[in-house]
Amino acid sequence: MIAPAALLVLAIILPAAGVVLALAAGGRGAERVAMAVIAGGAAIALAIAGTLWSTGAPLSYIIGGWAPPLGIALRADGLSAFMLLTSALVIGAIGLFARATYVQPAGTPERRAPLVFWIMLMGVWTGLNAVWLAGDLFSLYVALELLTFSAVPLVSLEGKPETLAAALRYMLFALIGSILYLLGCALLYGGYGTLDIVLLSRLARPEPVVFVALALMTAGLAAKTALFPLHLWLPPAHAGAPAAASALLSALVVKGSFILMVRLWFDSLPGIAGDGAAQFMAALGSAAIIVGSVLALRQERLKLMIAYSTVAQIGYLFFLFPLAGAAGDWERLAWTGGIMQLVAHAVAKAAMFMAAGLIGEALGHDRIAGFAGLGRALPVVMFAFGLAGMSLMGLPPSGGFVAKAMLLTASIGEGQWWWAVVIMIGGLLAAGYMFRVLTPALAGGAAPVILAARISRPRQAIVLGLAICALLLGLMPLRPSALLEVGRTTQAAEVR
Amino acid sequence: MSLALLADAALVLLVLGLAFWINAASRAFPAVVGYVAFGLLLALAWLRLSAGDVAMTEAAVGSGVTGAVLIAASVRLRSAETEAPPPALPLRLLALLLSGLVTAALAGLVLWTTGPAPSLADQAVQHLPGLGMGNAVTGVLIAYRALDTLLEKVVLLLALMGIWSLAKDRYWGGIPGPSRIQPTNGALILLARLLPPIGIVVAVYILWVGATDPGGAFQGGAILAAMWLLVMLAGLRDAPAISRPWVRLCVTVGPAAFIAVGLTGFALPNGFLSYPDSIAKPLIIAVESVLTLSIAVILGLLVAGPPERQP
Amino acid sequence: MLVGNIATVVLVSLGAVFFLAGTVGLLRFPDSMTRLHALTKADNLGLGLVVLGLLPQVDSVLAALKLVAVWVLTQLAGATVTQLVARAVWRGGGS
Amino acid sequence: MTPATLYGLCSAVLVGAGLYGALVNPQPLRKILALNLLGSGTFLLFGVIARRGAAAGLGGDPVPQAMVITGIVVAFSATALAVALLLRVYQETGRTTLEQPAPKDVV
Repeated sequence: MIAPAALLVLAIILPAAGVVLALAAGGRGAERVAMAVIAGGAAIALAIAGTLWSTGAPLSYIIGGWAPPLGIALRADGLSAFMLLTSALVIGAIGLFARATYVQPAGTPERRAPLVFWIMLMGVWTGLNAVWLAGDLFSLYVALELLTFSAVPLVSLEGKPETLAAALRYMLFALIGSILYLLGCALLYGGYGTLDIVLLSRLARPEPVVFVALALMTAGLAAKTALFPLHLWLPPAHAGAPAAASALLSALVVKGSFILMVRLWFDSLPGIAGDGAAQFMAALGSAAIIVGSVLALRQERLKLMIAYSTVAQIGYLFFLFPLAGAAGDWERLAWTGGIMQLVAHAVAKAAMFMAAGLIGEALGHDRIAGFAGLGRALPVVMFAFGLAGMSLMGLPPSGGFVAKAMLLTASIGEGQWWWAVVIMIGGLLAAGYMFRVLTPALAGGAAPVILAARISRPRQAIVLGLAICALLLGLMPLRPSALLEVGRTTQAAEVR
Repeated sequence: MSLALLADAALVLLVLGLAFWINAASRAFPAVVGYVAFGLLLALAWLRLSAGDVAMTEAAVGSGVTGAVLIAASVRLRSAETEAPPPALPLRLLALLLSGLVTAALAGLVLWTTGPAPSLADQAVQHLPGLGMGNAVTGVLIAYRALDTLLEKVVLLLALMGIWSLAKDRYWGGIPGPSRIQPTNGALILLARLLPPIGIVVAVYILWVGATDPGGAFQGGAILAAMWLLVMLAGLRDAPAISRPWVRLCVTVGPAAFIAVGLTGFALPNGFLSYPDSIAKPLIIAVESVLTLSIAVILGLLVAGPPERQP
Repeated sequence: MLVGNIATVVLVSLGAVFFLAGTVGLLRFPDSMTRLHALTKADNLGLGLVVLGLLPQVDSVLAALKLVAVWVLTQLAGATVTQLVARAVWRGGGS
Repeated sequence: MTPATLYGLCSAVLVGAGLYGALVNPQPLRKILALNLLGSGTFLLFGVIARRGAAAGLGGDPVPQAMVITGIVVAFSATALAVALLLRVYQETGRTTLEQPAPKDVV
């Protein structure tokens, strides 16, 4: 029997060991290792979340017995549990979906794309789990780099000139972002002699060194999260990657740097940034919603439309900063709403990109203008696409509805009605770009659609399953989640 | 102003002058050469800051191996280098304003916060005897913050995989780098035969001495990588095909050993990545030796680039 | 002691002069080959003199051996890099 | 003024120079160089902080020094990957600059 806290280590080390093993094994071994890691990783995520749920207390693990500030602690609170479960679900679905694409036939020389894909999938997972669990800002820097180094090759996996250029642009943005983040780490260490999140939260006072550090780190992380106006790298990168990789990047990778921002603002330097700064972040988020949605409306290609929709949906997350800052009831509702938006978008967007991938495979193109009658030719895929779209629009019953309703209620409850206006406009715009795809597809064209390739049923089922998950998230009650609250108030008292 | 401070000031001026020149040089190749010199000067600055371990890493990795990658790239891109127009003036001014603000804020903080900074040096030194170590930096890397070091090894593997992923499909499993038609260069071949044995001795020494003095797995690995690259440059050995089993084994054995030793820690009271008191030092040296081998091969292959030829 | 100190001052200063000459050559000579020539010749000699000058100051044989090893290794490394640079210049026709 | 302060100012200027070069220079290779300057400035700031934390007979706090070693390695890996990408872009397009990709080309 493994001690529950040891699971935190395994959550990071299992996919890390997967990377090493898959590279050592090569060829067909890589996929087998990845499948084992997916199964094990899901079990670990469930076990951690179950422990938190049943005990109602956060978990922590001190690596090597070296307590912070000298050593590093891993910590799992309610937010970590939510993110562990989300990444396990989405990565599991992506892994199963990608088995048809990244095949290494028996007895043939090792192929490039499958080996790279499976290794990078586990690399992304290592980075994500490290972001969810690491309790130290420098370890989080290494975790961010794990994400970058495994995300960039996924963008250029197909080796086409445009995607190579998109990958290089992404890399440069991400590098500036991580160095700015590291600069903030240096300042904080210089000020307080520790980078442990809990210790910092006790020591940090509102003084110049903290302000500069927080500003630099937030700017760097915003570049990695593609917050408007630093979003330029995202659409070509996410639209150019192969479908399974796009799903991974849009659903999870950009969320890593966002959660790190949340950890900084709420856990490690709570109450340092004033309301003005929080309003500014949400204003940038609002601009992202409007600009991203309008640009999504104008795209000719499906995958680019979905990528711009990611820019918009990321914007909603930034309402967390002004709405969830304090400790009241509305704030707790906003906290659940913001994190639910993140989870719902992750699940829905992964389903949507995979659906787009199947559409592209079936038609041989992804021009929205050529979608007439697609609903009859690919009913399951279009149904899944529509279900995922409901979540993006915020229609009930869907995860997106629950999240947006909570954010909307909280913003009115806190007297910040202007964010409610943006949320509603964003929903309308999302409906606009979704129906631009769905209307011709469901209406049917003059001639029946000729499919270039057949799509296997299991792959359609995976996409539909994930889209249904996005819908099921809508069954969540419209009140603060108890699991998500675990560790929010007690975390400061827990470190040894 | 003391003489030592004057020397520091001169070093700082040289470093900054080179930095500006690297930004301003009209062509890439001289800028890259300037960057190598910059890295070496920076290593001196690290010595002045009493950070011998960092100085060695900066000279070997920050300046040396990075320089090798950048020089090779600038040579390959030289013929195609075009004059791209810089961004419009308002954008340049905005960038100037932004970077000026950051510099001013950092400079202000450096000047305003005087006196000793909070430090973990006491704690770090206090626990070293239990590890059988004398070098606190090695202690931090291999024990106190071993998780970072372990994840950094995974970053290295992912970077290598990322570079390999840029191969064209038909060259997958092939040999890195463009084919070299070697003009026989007697002097270089002689040196490539003469230096590696010495380099290997030095690398082992640096690895070994890292337990007590500046040095360690990374610095030793970088020297080994440099020796290997020299042999490849002289044309004595071609780069290995990346499908070779020994290549896969060498790059993964270090990280795998590190993870395995970390996991055996679960059997000890202090858990993951802890070392048993009695054999801490030999165990750490053993892990570091295997890591040195992996680091050397990974660094060499990172410089060699993606496969561009069939095996 | 005094003789040792005088020897150190004289030899290290002489070494510094060679370094200076090499650097002037690097900056003033017309092409890469002559620059390499100036740099390596002057620096090898300069470093040799500096090491020679420092020998009276060390207090153990091991430290003295390390100093000499520094000089020998720099010779070898310098020669290697010079070969590589010269080859790059020869092939690339660079400046 | 102490040496640590002097090198602290040096790191501040390096960060500014690197950031400016990374933002303004149109050539990716030069951007990568500038990012390395930015990284060096950041590492140097860690070094200055370590120096100010000298205690227990050490010349500097070993924890930030160890972080710099990890950082230098990561920075090198990033440089190598970015350069490899750039070389591949050049192989495919014959260009050494990153023009804004025309979105319609992306499938």
